[in-house]
Amino acid sequence: MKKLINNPDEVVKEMISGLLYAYPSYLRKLDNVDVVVRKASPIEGKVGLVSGGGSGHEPAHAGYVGTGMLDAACCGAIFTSPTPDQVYEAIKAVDGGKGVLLIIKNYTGDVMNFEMAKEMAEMDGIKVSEVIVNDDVAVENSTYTQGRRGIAGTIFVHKIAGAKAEEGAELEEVKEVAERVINNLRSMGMAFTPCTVPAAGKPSFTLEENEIEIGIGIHGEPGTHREKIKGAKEIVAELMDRIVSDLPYEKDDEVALMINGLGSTPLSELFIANKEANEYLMGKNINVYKTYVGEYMTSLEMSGFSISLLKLDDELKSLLDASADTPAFRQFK
Amino acid sequence: MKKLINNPDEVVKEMISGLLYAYPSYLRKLDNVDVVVRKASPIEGKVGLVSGGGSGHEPAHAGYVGTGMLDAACCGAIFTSPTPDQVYEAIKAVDGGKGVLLIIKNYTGDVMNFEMAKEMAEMDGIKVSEVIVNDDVAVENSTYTQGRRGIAGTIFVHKIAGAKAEEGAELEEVKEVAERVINNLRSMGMAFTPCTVPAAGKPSFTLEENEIEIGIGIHGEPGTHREKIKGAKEIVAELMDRIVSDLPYEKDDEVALMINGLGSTPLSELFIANKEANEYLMGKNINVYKTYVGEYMTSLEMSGFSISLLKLDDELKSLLDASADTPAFRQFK
Amino acid sequence: MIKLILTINDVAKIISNIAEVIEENKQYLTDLDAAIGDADHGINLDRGFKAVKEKIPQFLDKDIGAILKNVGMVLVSTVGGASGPLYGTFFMRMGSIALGKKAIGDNDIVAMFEAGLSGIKERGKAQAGDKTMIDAIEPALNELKKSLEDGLKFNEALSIAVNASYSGVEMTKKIAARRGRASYLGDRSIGHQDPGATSAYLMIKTVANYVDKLQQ
Amino acid sequence: MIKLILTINDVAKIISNIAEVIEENKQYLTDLDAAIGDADHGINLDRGFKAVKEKIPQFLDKDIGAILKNVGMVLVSTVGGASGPLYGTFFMRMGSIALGKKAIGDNDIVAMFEAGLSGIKERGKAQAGDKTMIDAIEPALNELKKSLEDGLKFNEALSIAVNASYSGVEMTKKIAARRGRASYLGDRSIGHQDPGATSAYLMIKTVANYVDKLQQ
Ligand SMILES: Nc1ncnc2c1ncn2[C@@H]1O[C@H](COP(=O)(O)OP(=O)(O)O)[C@@H](O)[C@H]1O
Ligand SMILES: Nc1ncnc2c1ncn2[C@@H]1O[C@H](COP(=O)(O)OP(=O)(O)O)[C@@H](O)[C@H]1O
Ligand SMILES: [Mg+2]
Ligand SMILES: [Mg+2]
Ligand SMILES: [Mg+2]
Ligand SMILES: [Mg+2]
Repeated sequence: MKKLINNPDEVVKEMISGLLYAYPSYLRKLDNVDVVVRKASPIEGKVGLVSGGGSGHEPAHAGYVGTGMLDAACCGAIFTSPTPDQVYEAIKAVDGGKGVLLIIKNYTGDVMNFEMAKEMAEMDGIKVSEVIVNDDVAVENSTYTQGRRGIAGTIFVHKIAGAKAEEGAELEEVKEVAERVINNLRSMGMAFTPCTVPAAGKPSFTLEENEIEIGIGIHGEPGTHREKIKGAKEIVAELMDRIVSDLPYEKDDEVALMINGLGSTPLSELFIANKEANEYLMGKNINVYKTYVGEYMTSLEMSGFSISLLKLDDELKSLLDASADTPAFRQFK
Repeated sequence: MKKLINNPDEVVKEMISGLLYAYPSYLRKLDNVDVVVRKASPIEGKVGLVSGGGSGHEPAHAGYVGTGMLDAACCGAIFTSPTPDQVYEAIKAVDGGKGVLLIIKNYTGDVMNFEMAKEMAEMDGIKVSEVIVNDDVAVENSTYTQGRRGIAGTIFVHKIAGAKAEEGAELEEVKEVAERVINNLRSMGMAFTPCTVPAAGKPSFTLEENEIEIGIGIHGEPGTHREKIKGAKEIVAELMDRIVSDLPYEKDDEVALMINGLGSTPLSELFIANKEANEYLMGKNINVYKTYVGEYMTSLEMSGFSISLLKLDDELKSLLDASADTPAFRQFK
Repeated sequence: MIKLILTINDVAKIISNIAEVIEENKQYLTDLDAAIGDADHGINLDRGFKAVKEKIPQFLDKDIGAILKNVGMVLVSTVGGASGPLYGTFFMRMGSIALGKKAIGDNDIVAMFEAGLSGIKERGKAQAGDKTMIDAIEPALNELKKSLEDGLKFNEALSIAVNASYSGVEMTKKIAARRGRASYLGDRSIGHQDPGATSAYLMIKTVANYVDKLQQ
Repeated sequence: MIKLILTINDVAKIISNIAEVIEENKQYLTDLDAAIGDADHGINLDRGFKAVKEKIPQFLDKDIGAILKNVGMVLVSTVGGASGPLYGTFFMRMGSIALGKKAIGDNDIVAMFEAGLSGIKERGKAQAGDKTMIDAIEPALNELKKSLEDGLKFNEALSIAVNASYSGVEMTKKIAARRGRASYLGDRSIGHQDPGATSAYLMIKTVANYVDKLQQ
């Protein structure tokens, strides 16, 4: 294991410390818990947005704390959901009187820990709502299972719900728009190489030199199946076929597209995937309204990427276009 | 070789195509040459800034084309300087009547190709100046050699010269400020793992599982020496010792700091390096005015990072703080 | 027949034995999780039980219920992931049964075990056969109750329960996960042993070993 | 003694032979560059000479000077890197000596070679001993001139030049680079053969092989 770290057990603490050195005007950390909040929290008269999850997905989620997106990010251990007391402290720190929305990715651990915190905060009289993001179409959605996972599409929830909250909307309205995003959001990813959790010290799985893993999650969990390596065009088409048919996205739909790098896939390759994704969608007469290419939700140094598609309506478009100023997501009208 | 590409020979073309799909409001491409320019080029009454180099360093340099930074980026083949005709076309496309500044990284190939283009454009009556960035202290600077290389510190030249040009300054003034940046700029990098040029199909060097390469360049060129792997704090101190003593940076200096990921080092680890870098500088009473952490100039999927330090004066500070809006660098006052 | 009695000291000792067993099996549990999860189960539990071990001395002046509740709360606030709230709930529910008690006997232990298991089921909404820790806990509880009804000594009954738990763990290899992270793998999870069931088995076995020494 | 005469067709054939040799050695040159540079020298030249080969038919109605100038321009605009402008300049300068000529003889060839080399030196500001292509070109030129003065046939002189070029390539292994990307390595570049010197040697040898067939 070759990592730029000091001690596997201190990765999260030291990372947060380095984050605060880099963005002192954006962020502060709560005492005693690994929670990063907006410098000015709580913001009076604004619904607070809290997300988070295991660490190792940087810039998610702390990188999205700032104007027009999140108010707090709870940083769990690497690939491990944060604990209820972290989330509870986050809720208390960002409640500006209008209540708090939890944006949870659909993992057993995340859901249980966030919900325990919600119960704790509600006992304090804070209004708390939650939405559960489950954009990953690689995973079957059935009542007998856990349901689909939440992956990179979550950033669209942060962005759009964040813009709505920034406008001064009520908790119910922010929740409604977040759910609208989730309902219109689908994603899927693949990997060329695995990643190594620092405390584990070795890769979470192995792939042959000519093998790829389709339907990978963002925690080094194995995907749905393995295949022989193939070209960018074929890989994009395989993921897109699954994504597009799932909602389904249809002719003349307007969509936002995200090509998300999982860690060590060069930006140049993500742009090649973006070319293929745009051309695939053109072929189906689906209109790309806006494109995001970059590392939005990573899986340590995994090599691979995911595609997310969000079907837009007029309100979603205008919220997506709204200004945002956070360490990792900046956009100005 | 596992890459998200279609064909090693089409990487640059397809990458540019994907870049344009992502940023249609920022960028356009010149006909027949791999040159990306600002959508609105040429901008009347503004000095044009042209940079570029081999591809494989994304987001450098096309990601920095936009308001407050570059007007054009010439994209060479992977790790290969662009050709004179590319640079010549770029100069012609961005000259708004006030002349053009070439920002060249100090590599034999880059310097020769850019200077051939400069001669061609001057024959057309265009005023062209150049600055040569040579921030890499890993390489000895002597009259008997090529001189130091240009690496990630180049982004500071783009940012600050770009802000100066955006203000409407004259070519001489923009050149002067760019040179001031270069004179106060030092960088050094290291690698954990090599990278693979798509057309070569195999890594450009090999490192043992417990070895690191100090003083690495951004083209998979070997560095100055190899060492046993060590902790982030020690690695940062080794690079910093070299950087700080080179200028030298002194007590009470104000500096901009960049922690630049070379490709597959996770952002979480770059933040750990940032923590160490900030604490190192504190120990020397050097004040960090502004910090940049991210992938600014990569080396395909190399794992490793570089540190850049820029000593600031009042004008450099205000130019560094100026707004910029490009695909890969966004900052708003 | 001498009935089993566990004092505050016994409970504290058992918990610290569990912490040791988890530490010894940290890598093993993590490797199991790597195959069908995210390679952190051993790391998670070890982090939690290390914190528990550190805090245990502070709880020794309390009753058994309070001790277990505190153990649960420490687990909840240090483990994270799926296993944190689940094991945390397990210990907290056990604690609520033992509230105020300075010593516990056979019946208490069975009741606590029962309350802990239903806590896990409520929190995680899983059932036996979903390939989770429940597959190691429920058969153990069932066998324990049955053996005690059959008149076996507690340590004997517990040893049968350990065997049932072990079979439960073995059984998880044959089924596909329907809850937790492994469920994303669908049928690809078949053939792999559930890490949470394994850690639950290890804990039950640790209790049994302790009781066995006490009762023999 | 029959003097050597190269026609337009000969020149075109030699250039296309060089393109083939570069293609054959693409991997080899790239591997050499990987050791002390950035692993692209073979790729760069192959890209350039492929473009040259494609364009050659368009130049055949021109004179030798124009052909070589065009070859140089194609190399400059397709190779990039350090070797693009250097080899490009080499061919363009050779072309300027042969401007207007439909055939070239011994003296022309020597003069062209000389002009090409000084072009490389002007453009790259390197000298013999800096571990560059110059170390394969300059000794070859010197030996060629000397052998012709000694009255050797052109093919014989050229064969001696090829040997000198080869020794120059071998010599690059013993010295540290002072120009180009390899110079960043300082003394670590010692022990490695310069890729540009190697490609220059391969080109000179290709010319010699052609001339040899012609003159024997
Ligand atoms: N809903 C659930 N009910 C009961 N146990 C569960 C449930 N979900 C997961 N588990 C257990 O948790 C274990 C995984 O724990 P751990 O790896 O620590 O958490 P995570 O999956 O969040 O990384 C699984 O092996 C399984 O036994
Ligand atoms: N200044 C120079 N003068 C002459 N030859 C040079 C000079 N710099 C580099 N070279 C030659 O160029 C070769 C490298 O070419 P290439 O790999 O194509 O370019 P780059 O170094 O830009 O990747 C070196 O091996 C060396 O022979
Ligand atoms: Mg986990
Ligand atoms: Mg090169
Ligand atoms: Mg796990
Ligand atoms: Mg090279």
